[in-house]
Amino acid sequence: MNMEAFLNHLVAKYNFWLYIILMMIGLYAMIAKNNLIKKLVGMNIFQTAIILFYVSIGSKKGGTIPILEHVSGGAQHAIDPANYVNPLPHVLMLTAIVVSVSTFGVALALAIKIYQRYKTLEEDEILTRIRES
Amino acid sequence: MIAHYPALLVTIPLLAAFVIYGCSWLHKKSCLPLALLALAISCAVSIGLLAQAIAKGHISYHLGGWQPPWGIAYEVDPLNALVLVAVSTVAFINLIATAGEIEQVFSDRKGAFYTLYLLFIVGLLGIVVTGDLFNLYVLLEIASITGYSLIAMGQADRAPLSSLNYVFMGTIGACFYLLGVGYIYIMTGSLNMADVRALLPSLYHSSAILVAFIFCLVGVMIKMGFFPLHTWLPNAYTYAPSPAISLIAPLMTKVMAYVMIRLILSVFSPAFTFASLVVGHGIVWLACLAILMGAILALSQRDIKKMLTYIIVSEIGYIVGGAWLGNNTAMTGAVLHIINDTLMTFCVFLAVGGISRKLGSVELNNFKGLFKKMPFTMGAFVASGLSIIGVPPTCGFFSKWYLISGAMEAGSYSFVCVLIISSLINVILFFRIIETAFFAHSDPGNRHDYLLSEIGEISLNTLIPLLMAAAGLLVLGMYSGTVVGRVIQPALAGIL
Amino acid sequence: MIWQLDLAILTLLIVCAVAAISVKDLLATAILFGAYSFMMCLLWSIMAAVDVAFTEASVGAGVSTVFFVAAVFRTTRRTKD
Amino acid sequence: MILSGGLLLYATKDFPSWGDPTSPASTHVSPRYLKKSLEETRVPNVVTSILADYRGYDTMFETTVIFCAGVACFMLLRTFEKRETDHYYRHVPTGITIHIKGQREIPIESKEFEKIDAIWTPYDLIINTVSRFLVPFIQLFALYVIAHGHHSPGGGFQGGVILGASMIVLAIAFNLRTAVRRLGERIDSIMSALGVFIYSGIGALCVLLGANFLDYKALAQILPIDRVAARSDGILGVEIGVGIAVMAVMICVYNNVASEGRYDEGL
Repeated sequence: MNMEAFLNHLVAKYNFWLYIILMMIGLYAMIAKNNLIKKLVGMNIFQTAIILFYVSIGSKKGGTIPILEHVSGGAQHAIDPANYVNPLPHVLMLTAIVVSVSTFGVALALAIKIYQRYKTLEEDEILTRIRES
Repeated sequence: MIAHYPALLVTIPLLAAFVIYGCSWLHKKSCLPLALLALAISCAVSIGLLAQAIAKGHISYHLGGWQPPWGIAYEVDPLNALVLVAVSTVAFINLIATAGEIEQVFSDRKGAFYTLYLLFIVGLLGIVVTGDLFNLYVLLEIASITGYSLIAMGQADRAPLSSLNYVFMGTIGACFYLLGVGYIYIMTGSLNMADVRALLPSLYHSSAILVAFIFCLVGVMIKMGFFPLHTWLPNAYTYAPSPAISLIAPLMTKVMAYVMIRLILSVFSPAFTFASLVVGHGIVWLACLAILMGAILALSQRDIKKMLTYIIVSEIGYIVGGAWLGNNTAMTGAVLHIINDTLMTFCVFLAVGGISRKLGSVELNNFKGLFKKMPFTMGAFVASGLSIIGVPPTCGFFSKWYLISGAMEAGSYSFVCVLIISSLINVILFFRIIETAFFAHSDPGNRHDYLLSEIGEISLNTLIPLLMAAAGLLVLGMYSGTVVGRVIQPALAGIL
Repeated sequence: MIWQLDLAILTLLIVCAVAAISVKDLLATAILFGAYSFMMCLLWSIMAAVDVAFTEASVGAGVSTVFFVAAVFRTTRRTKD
Repeated sequence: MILSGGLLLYATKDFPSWGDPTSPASTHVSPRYLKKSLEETRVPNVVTSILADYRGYDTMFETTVIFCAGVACFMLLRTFEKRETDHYYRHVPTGITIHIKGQREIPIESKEFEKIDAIWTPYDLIINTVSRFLVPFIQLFALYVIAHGHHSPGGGFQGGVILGASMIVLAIAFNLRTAVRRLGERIDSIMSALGVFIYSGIGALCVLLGANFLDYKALAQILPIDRVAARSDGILGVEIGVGIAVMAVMICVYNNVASEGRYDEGL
């Protein structure tokens, strides 16, 4: 692949590339970080990266927001779908955002419960305490 | 009403869950009867659906009245109707058996417990019955979130941490699945399983579809606890409260295994999965490894609950291996094993739950002389143990039989060997316990053994469901020919 | 859409993400995470996903940050990494 | 991790390029929504019509997920024991803080004394006044977002979050007890269940009226409107349900997280 083709490839899909970077940041935080809250943040970044990916699927060059122009009274005129961005991924992602905030809430509740018991949020400290007891 | 069965199956427990949560703030006593009623109805509906599915072959229900690629559809075929019956029956029996413990242990938050219990079932039933890839993700999250919180209510020391680890792993799994669905969507533009299946053949060469398949598969495998990705499972299941774990342990992993089979059969066709994909053999090898490692790790545990969780890991290996051998017999074995394993895991966890409630802990040493004290509970435990080993009259034998003959057919002798070895290890595992419980004499000087002399059989409303489940193992074993002939074979006939 | 703006937001997004997971104070993580969500919200409104952006603004940048701060208040700000 | 990143990069090479209007994702299923939404549901905001009607079943479970989170937070954190700590009161006219040790309390909470969370809690007239002034407007805006979801971005979910946020503002600016006094725990929990119940209840009502689950056009039999308007009204009904549920759950999660489940003092 020559340089120009590569650059074209890069520019044409830069959103897809960036979501991969974000996702890897999130995944790295989930795997490598020791603090439970940090892991949680990584999890959220991971989820939003996927949401970004879906929204990127939906976007169209020259497309406007998916709210149809209409006149009251019901006079219909033809609607060209190419003028509006794809609404379906947006709907899916509303659901995904809700799911991610729910998971976040439950995970925070769990983190508080862990803190009440061990007085720390560092995973290695908790594990040593478990081993000691 | 019969036409609405697929919707009623899921929505009756759903509506009941909301009513129960409302009731828990107004009139606490009505929670349990409502939950039992809802599960009984949903159990009856699932049996009705199975009958319909056998008669008609395939039922499709359009939610909101919209045609499938645009709206969401529920697809019922004999295969998933069978899984539905297993899920709803286990949920119903488990609630009867553990209601006493729930009322006692969670007395100040039992309404919330029943609500989460029912929503967990809603999630699982929906996962099995849905015909839409994204709907599956949402339902998966319902089942997971309720599962996390039910598990976290267990042992105060360890349960929250193991549950939080489960949250992390579970979320990665669900996100991978979602990502896979996104890749399918970007390539085909559809989310409906049947529609995707129709659109895919022209895209089989595409790397995006390959990656989509891998991500969906990895996501589902994390959720089901397949061997290298099982790390969350043992701790989460060991420290969970026993009424929740006899529900979650049998159902969650098996339903996810069913999702994998469904992805293979009705989204990516077997032709793509087994022919154009080279990973098939690799996954069978991984399954062998899963079975062996599960068995070996189980052998090294002293805590019975933890041992059982590793047995689950090993059983998942059976199902995955069977599904990936890629022939009709092995697939039959895998599906049959989902049903059988649901029942036997349920039975064994219920027995252990009952014992741990009486004894306080389930270390192997504490089982000394237990046969004399709780003959019926231990009887049920032995029955499920024999079934996990695969002794002929019990159902475990038949699914292993199909798996072994399928492996022979596929020429995968290593899988055959591994199955036999793991059965032998299971023999050691269970006979070790049975021996301790039957022959070892308790020492009256020991404080624990003194406690043991005080206890008796577990209460009747736990014992009767337990014995029913144990009898179910035998009945299912005897009728497994019927199940295979009337339900599984017709469903697989056109596909594999 | 304006690609310069798009690129600037994407850069800030990655900066916020990296900063959120690397600062050694959980309260700062909470705020940076809020900023990250807000950048995400801007990006989506550029991509014409207004409903998603609205939801992210109210949920991601709003309520989840509040939950986060509340949880940090109830636990600890200290972190080793 | 690197493996999965590599796989993802490998897969992007087969993707249709970004923003391509002829990609399968934009040509297979979604054009029908754009073309038929107005005609079939009379909702110009296509996202709302898909969310609450075409894929309404997903949204019902989405609301259920939120409800699960609320119940889970209650289940995990709520404790009914009282905290064994000291109490602080402030004498409002003078600003003097009184520290009472042990479990004793000031017998009658008179207008002059105000219970506060900790010794450092400042009394800030500006914040209190401004937030008290702002809350009704936030709530009004939230109701607008819920009701106007058919025509503009927004809907039950966003509106519900904003409604919840208005109560959270109250809890932060004053204290948790003030907010809980306005909306008690019992009412809040019942509302969270009620909201989701409205959604699935409308779906079940459609079954009782002989249509499929969530097929709002069946509502035309009991409402004096035609089938298309019934769809539009059905969407409004479920949006209201979603709004109530989401508001109640947000407040429930905040209260539990901020007070560690004790409901005595917050952020």
